[in-house]
Amino acid sequence: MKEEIIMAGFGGQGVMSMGKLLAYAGMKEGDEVSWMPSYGPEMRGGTANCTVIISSEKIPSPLSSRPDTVMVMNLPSLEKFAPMVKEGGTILINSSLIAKEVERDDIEVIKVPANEIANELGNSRVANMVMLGAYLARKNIVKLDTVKKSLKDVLPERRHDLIPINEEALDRGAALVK
Amino acid sequence: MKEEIIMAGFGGQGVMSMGKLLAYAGMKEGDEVSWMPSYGPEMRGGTANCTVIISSEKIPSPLSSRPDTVMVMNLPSLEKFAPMVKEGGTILINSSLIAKEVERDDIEVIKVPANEIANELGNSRVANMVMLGAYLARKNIVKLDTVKKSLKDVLPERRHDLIPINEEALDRGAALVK
Amino acid sequence: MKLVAGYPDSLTEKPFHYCPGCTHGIIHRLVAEVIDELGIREETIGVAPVGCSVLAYEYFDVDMFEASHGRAPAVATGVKRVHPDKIVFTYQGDGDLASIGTAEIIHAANRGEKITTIFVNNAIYGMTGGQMAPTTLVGQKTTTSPFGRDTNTAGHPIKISEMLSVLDGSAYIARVSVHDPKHIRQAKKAIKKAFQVQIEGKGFALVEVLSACPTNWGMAPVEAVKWLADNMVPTYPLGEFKEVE
Amino acid sequence: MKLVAGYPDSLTEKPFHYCPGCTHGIIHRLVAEVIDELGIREETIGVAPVGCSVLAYEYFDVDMFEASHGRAPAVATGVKRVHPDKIVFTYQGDGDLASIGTAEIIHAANRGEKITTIFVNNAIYGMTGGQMAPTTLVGQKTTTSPFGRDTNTAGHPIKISEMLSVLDGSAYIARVSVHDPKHIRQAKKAIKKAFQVQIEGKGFALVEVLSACPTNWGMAPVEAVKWLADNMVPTYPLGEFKEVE
Amino acid sequence: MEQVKRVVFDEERCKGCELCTTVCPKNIVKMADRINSHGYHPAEVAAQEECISCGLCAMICPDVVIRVYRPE
Amino acid sequence: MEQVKRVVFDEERCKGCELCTTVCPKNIVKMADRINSHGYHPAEVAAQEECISCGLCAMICPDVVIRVYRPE
Amino acid sequence: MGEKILMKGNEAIAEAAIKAGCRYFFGYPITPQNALPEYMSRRLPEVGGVFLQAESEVAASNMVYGAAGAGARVLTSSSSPGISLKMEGISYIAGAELPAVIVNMMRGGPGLGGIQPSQSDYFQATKGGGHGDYRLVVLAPSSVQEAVDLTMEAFEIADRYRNPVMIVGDGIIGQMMEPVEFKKEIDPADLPKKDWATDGAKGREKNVINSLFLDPRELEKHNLKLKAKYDKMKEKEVRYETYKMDDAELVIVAYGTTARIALSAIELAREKGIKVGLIRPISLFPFPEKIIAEAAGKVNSFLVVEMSAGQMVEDVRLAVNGKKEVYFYGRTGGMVPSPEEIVEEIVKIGGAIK
Amino acid sequence: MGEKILMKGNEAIAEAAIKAGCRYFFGYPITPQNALPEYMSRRLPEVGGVFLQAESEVAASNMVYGAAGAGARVLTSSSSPGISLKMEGISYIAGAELPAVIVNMMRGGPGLGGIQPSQSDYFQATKGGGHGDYRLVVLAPSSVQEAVDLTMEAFEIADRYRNPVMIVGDGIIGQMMEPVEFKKEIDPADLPKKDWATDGAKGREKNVINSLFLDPRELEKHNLKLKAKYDKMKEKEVRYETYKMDDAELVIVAYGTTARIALSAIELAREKGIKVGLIRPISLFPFPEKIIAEAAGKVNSFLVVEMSAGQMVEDVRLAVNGKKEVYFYGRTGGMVPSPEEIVEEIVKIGGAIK
Ligand SMILES: Cc1ncc(C[n+]2csc(CCOP(=O)(O)OP(=O)(O)O)c2C)c(N)n1
Ligand SMILES: Cc1ncc(C[n+]2csc(CCOP(=O)(O)OP(=O)(O)O)c2C)c(N)n1
Ligand code: SF4
Ligand code: SF4
Ligand code: SF4
Ligand code: SF4
Repeated sequence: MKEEIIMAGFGGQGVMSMGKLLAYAGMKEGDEVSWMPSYGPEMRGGTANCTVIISSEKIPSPLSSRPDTVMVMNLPSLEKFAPMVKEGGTILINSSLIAKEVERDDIEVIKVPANEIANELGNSRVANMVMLGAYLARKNIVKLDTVKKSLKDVLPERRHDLIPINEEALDRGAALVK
Repeated sequence: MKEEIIMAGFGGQGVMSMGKLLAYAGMKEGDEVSWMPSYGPEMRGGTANCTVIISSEKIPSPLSSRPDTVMVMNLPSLEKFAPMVKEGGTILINSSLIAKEVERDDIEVIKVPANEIANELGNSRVANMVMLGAYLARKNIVKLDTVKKSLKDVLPERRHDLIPINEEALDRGAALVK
Repeated sequence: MKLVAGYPDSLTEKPFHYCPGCTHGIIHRLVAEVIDELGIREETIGVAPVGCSVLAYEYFDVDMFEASHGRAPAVATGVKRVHPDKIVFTYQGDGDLASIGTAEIIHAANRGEKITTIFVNNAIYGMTGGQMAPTTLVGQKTTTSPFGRDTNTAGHPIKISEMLSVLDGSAYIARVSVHDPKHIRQAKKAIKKAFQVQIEGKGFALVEVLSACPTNWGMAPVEAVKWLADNMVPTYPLGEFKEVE
Repeated sequence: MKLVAGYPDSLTEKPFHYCPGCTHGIIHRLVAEVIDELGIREETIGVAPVGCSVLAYEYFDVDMFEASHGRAPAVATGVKRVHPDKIVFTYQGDGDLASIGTAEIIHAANRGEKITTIFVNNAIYGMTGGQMAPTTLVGQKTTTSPFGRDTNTAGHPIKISEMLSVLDGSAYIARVSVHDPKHIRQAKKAIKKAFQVQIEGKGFALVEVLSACPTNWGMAPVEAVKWLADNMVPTYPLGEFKEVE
Repeated sequence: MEQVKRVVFDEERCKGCELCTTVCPKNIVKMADRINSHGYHPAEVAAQEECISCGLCAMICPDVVIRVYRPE
Repeated sequence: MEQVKRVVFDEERCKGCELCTTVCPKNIVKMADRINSHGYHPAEVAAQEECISCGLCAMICPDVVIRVYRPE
Repeated sequence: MGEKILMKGNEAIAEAAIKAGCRYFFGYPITPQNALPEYMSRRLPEVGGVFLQAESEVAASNMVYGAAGAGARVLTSSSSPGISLKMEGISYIAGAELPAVIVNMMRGGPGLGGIQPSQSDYFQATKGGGHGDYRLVVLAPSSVQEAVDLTMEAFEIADRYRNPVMIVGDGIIGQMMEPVEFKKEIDPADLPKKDWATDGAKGREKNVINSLFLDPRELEKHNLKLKAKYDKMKEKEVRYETYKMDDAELVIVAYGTTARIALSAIELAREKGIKVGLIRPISLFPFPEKIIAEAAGKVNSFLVVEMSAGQMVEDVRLAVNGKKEVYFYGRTGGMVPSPEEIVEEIVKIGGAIK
Repeated sequence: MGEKILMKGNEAIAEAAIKAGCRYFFGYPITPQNALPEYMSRRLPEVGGVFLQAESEVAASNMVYGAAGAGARVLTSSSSPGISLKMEGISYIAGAELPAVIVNMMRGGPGLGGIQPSQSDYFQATKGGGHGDYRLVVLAPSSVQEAVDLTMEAFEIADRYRNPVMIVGDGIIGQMMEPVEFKKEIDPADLPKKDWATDGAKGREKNVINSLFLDPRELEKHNLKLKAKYDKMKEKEVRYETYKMDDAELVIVAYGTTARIALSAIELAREKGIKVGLIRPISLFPFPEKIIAEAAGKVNSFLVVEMSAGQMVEDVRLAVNGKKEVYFYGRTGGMVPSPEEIVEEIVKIGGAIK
């Protein structure tokens, strides 16, 4: 098993921590994992993305030029990463913010109204977890449960009160594709 | 023709300028010349020496490990350089300050009471010129006359009043070995 | 209608890359306005630092250098010596000028190098993500003083303007702030003087401008300028420290 | 008979390589005497500069470093942070401290680094053969200011003690001279204080010692100390600039 | 037409820092609800007629967004 | 025997700088005619009995040549 | 210990240093290694150590000189322009034979350049960017775990030889997270005392830390001593890894990040039926020339892949010594080669081999 | 002009710079090159130029950056430790493509080392002691006259390529006197105007002197442009001299001072009947690899002689590429090899050849 995932969005949409959480959970399950952030110029603003690789064997390149899965939280990310998805791969789209359709028919497209659901839950910042939940349900790389259990290790102590809402968001996302 | 000469003495005995004068005169006569000073540590005191090479052809190394001629103005220099003189070469010794004999019989030894003569002339600082005069008379590398004519180019303007005494010193040295 | 506040000629059209509310932008505009008002755009050569204002060379519409970190005064010296009749300025942050570039600014000042320095003191390293600067306030938390600046191990905020004023070569030294319009107006006056001093060949001129870094201070811009007024100004007294006639 | 003036324990037996009449020798002896008197020979770590006193590590009979040119305060900082309970001093010339090492001395002082610096100001680069220093007097001829130091291109003699006194981290700053016994006695007092300040953990301490370089000034030693008294002392006022209680 | 306005915002340059809103003596500089292409809520002055052309908003704007005119 | 002297010169260290000769209140420190092995004329005090053990010569000597004693 | 933690390379190196008994860090901020000093600024005070942000890289390298000479295990880190500023200091540290560990998270150059990953400081690291004949042991991890292991080893090597050790990485190694395990932890109090260090000459002869030898005979003697040390390193400290060399017809030589990418390229190439292997130098100095020379007797050709305009390729060519063709593929300025590009190169060479 | 004058190398280089139209010197004192700045401090004011003693080598290199960017011909000089401090600045000068001439009168290292002649900064000069993929043109005169000629040429090359040029020598080249002739004199006013330089954007678009490219694609493009320039140098700027290569069985490769000594050794060896020739690289970068590769087809073996622990020998081995044995003889720390020692080495190799 080897899964290469790219997650992308605006800075602030939580793509980095979504990636860390996934990688952490993978590690917990005994897989080899790597998490690689894009690191911007010594300057402000713009988009952020990270690459997570989860594998049963040692990971060669921590970068991915043909990811199995891409999750995009905003439009610029869609445009940048949709063309890269491996044939037969999957793209998850934050349909709350992205109206545009994917112009490829060789990949699976999953639309996740992440912000809407997050807003329903009362905190727009958990849109990333909705997305991750959907991903976890679709691909059997890491167990949803392991991800939930990882929350307390990955979130800083002072954010632990947010664990329940994060769990809920993961579930809601998962429910979308189940 | 190629002549390698090392001149050595205490700092202040004028061995550097004696070498420059010789090299300059050589150049004036159309020879290839080089003048290479020892350059001390970034520190004070001690002895000084320079190597002059005069040749009808391009000069390979500007250093000399087997000089044709050595002129020593003080005892430490004798001890350092006497062993280096080429077989059949010449050593000129400032006998005013060096009592010690040279322990080699394969080289020519010329004793020059340089300081005594210089003092007779009324300026102990021209001992170097006495030495040089002796050398020029012994070896026909550069003409005494050219050296004399070079004095005005090598001495800074403000020292031009010393030209006559320098010339006299050169003559007295030359007279010694003629 | 008459234009009361416009877009200076000495700025290119390029939007600044600075964070929202970063007062580097104000200072850029002031410098550009002064260059406009003195009519020296085509005589001026600027030197950008390494720091958030590294891209200053894209914003000022004058001949520009991008210098290595901290060495802008040395670069400016090289330029000024070649073109003594041109106006040369450096624009530097506090990491750039007060830390790595300490020797260069002090010796440019001491030589009385006829250049103008705009010294943007925001008490932090902006570009690299909020590390402690030598100008960081006592107790201020940064990414490399996570427990707050401790004077016992890191010393006190360094007083550049005061220090440079001691040197014979400095002709004009002032400290200003840009936290409100009144102070911005004063800042502009000081910057203008600092260029005039150069034009008149009097010697080295520096204006230390207290500036906000909302991003690395972890504050909203409005909060940041308030913090500037409330905390930095008391630590760094404003005023003209030196003015040679 | 009682020994009134002897050979300090904290000096090795090695004769100094300094030129005849070079007052580096006096300053060495004073430092050694102070170390003896404070009984800290076995607690002291010294840092030699690059300059005529580069071989100071052969003369002081304490643990020593030979630092790179100008960086002795940084080296001393490294040492002191590892051994906060030891006494660390640097011995530096004016090229070393006031030129290439400007940033290092200023930041050591600003951090309040608990070290002692003996700053030997002889207004010239001795070791390299008499080039201009930032401390060279106005009009003074050196091998790189052959027409005399011109303030228009080379600025004025830099006032290190005055500048360092501005910084909050400096605890003791004094300027002394060694041109006659009276001043030598004062110099020793200041040096002693500068070590005591460190022992008491008060902060950074520096003593600027005006010193003669007969060789590169082109003077006989007796003439040189006179020149020191007549020319350097007026340019560089003696005294204690700062003393933190 | 534009020129009847006293305060003109180059909206695309605005980063929504709100500094201008704090200095207006007439308190008429407000943040708009809309978003510019960089994702910022731009500042605006609806009540142009209340503007006294003091220029303070422009003075403090870090992004040279604002032009201010005074009737001649 | 040595110890009857008040001023003792480590002659081989002396560089003949003459500084010591300028500070002696009794004016008894003089340069010797002889030369030490480094080529310097060393300083000396012949009139030991005139020495008042003030230590000034030692104080100014840059080469730690001089030891001064005072009778107890 | 023993437990796996997910950590960034920069932070993992910092923690590894602490686990190796390092309690002193002197550095100056620069992207992309800031997470390292920042981590140190939080952690060192917890373990009774000292974090000091120096006024510059020049000062930092001299603080390292001081702390190392004082007997401590000490770390500094920077990135390309900052490392250039440390060149004089590093030459002094090597000249005075002081143990210290220096991290260079290389970025694109020259000049201010950029901040993206690069390997264009290879020459500077391995041949001596500073003056004089000195060498650093240069270690190039290609995973976060290896960064941890090599950092801990670096301190041992530094002490063993009294020589600075440099760890080279790039923004990828520095910023990526991978699971790591800290296999041991050293209490600095347990480290053997360095009897040459300066800590006050109490009841012993004084110690001197120095690189000055005014007499050229002495300085030559010193240089010969250094050379003997470097020769010993060449004998004992060579580190490398090989992959699928048994049947390889073409061998890629790559280090650090690039070697990871090469592994992906090898997968792809082998899928295409091209037998490609990898030699991954882990120590860049001493360079694993023997294994390369041996390989030269077996494989058809070499492909050196670097994020530079071609630097390590010279060492590979020196090792191959004309026996086989050595090809080069490089990306510069922060561009990272993709596995696909490398395969394309391999295919091209394949054509050349036939 | 045309007249022969007896001059020290250091002063001759200074005068040559002035004759080449250089009016700006920024430097910091260090042995053994002090005569150069000292000469400049006297001469430059006479010709309306500027001599400025910088506060440090770091500052000096950045003043050079400023003056070069401002369009002037500018010189700086130093010796080994000082050159190390200039590494960041030199990388910037190369990165921003500025013409400038840098003199390194090498001394024994590492660290403070000593002040006697050395060639142990070869790697630093030719491979880039600073960060990033940049190259200097490196010229190594072996006589005072050649120092003059190469200095004048250095300014031309620097302007032609917008690239810094380094002249390397040592205390022997710097302090020895030989007769020199200045063959021409350039009035700076006659030099073509540099339209990229900063002198106030009067009636034109502004000029920017810069080495920052935040987008790695841009920075790679910049690096490729630089590489193309370096490749062109390799094609056009190779300089070397050969001596008695016609019948040589063994060839010495040596540069600068060492090449002069090698000439003496060749005399001695030929007296003994050993046919020895010399290849003397004059440009160390670009390195004269072709002539060496050609020689590898003819001679029996190579002997590289350097005042270092072995640096240029790597470039020679790369050029020879395994075709013949390359021997090395080096002295370090300021020791100068004697002709006799070299002959001894030759005799030893002679034994090896048979
Ligand atoms: C030699 C070198 N060291 C360090 C850096 C990294 N660096 C870039 S900007 C900067 C400091 C920026 O802070 P400051 O000067 O205060 O300016 P600001 O960003 O706050 O405006 C540093 C350390 C560098 N580019 N070069
Ligand atoms: C990096 C570096 N730059 C320059 C030098 C050369 N250098 C040696 S000592 C010295 C200056 C000495 O002057 P100062 O510090 O005033 O001490 P003094 O010799 O007068 O006691 C210089 C420039 C060096 N060794 N290293
Ligand atoms: S990081 Fe700070 S200084 Fe830099 S642009 Fe942002 S607010 Fe301004
Ligand atoms: S050169 Fe000057 S400072 Fe150096 S030892 Fe001689 S007199 Fe003293
Ligand atoms: S100050 Fe400028 S950037 Fe900030 S909100 Fe107002 S108009 Fe926008
Ligand atoms: S002061 Fe010292 S060195 Fe000088 S003459 Fe007197 S005894 Fe000799």
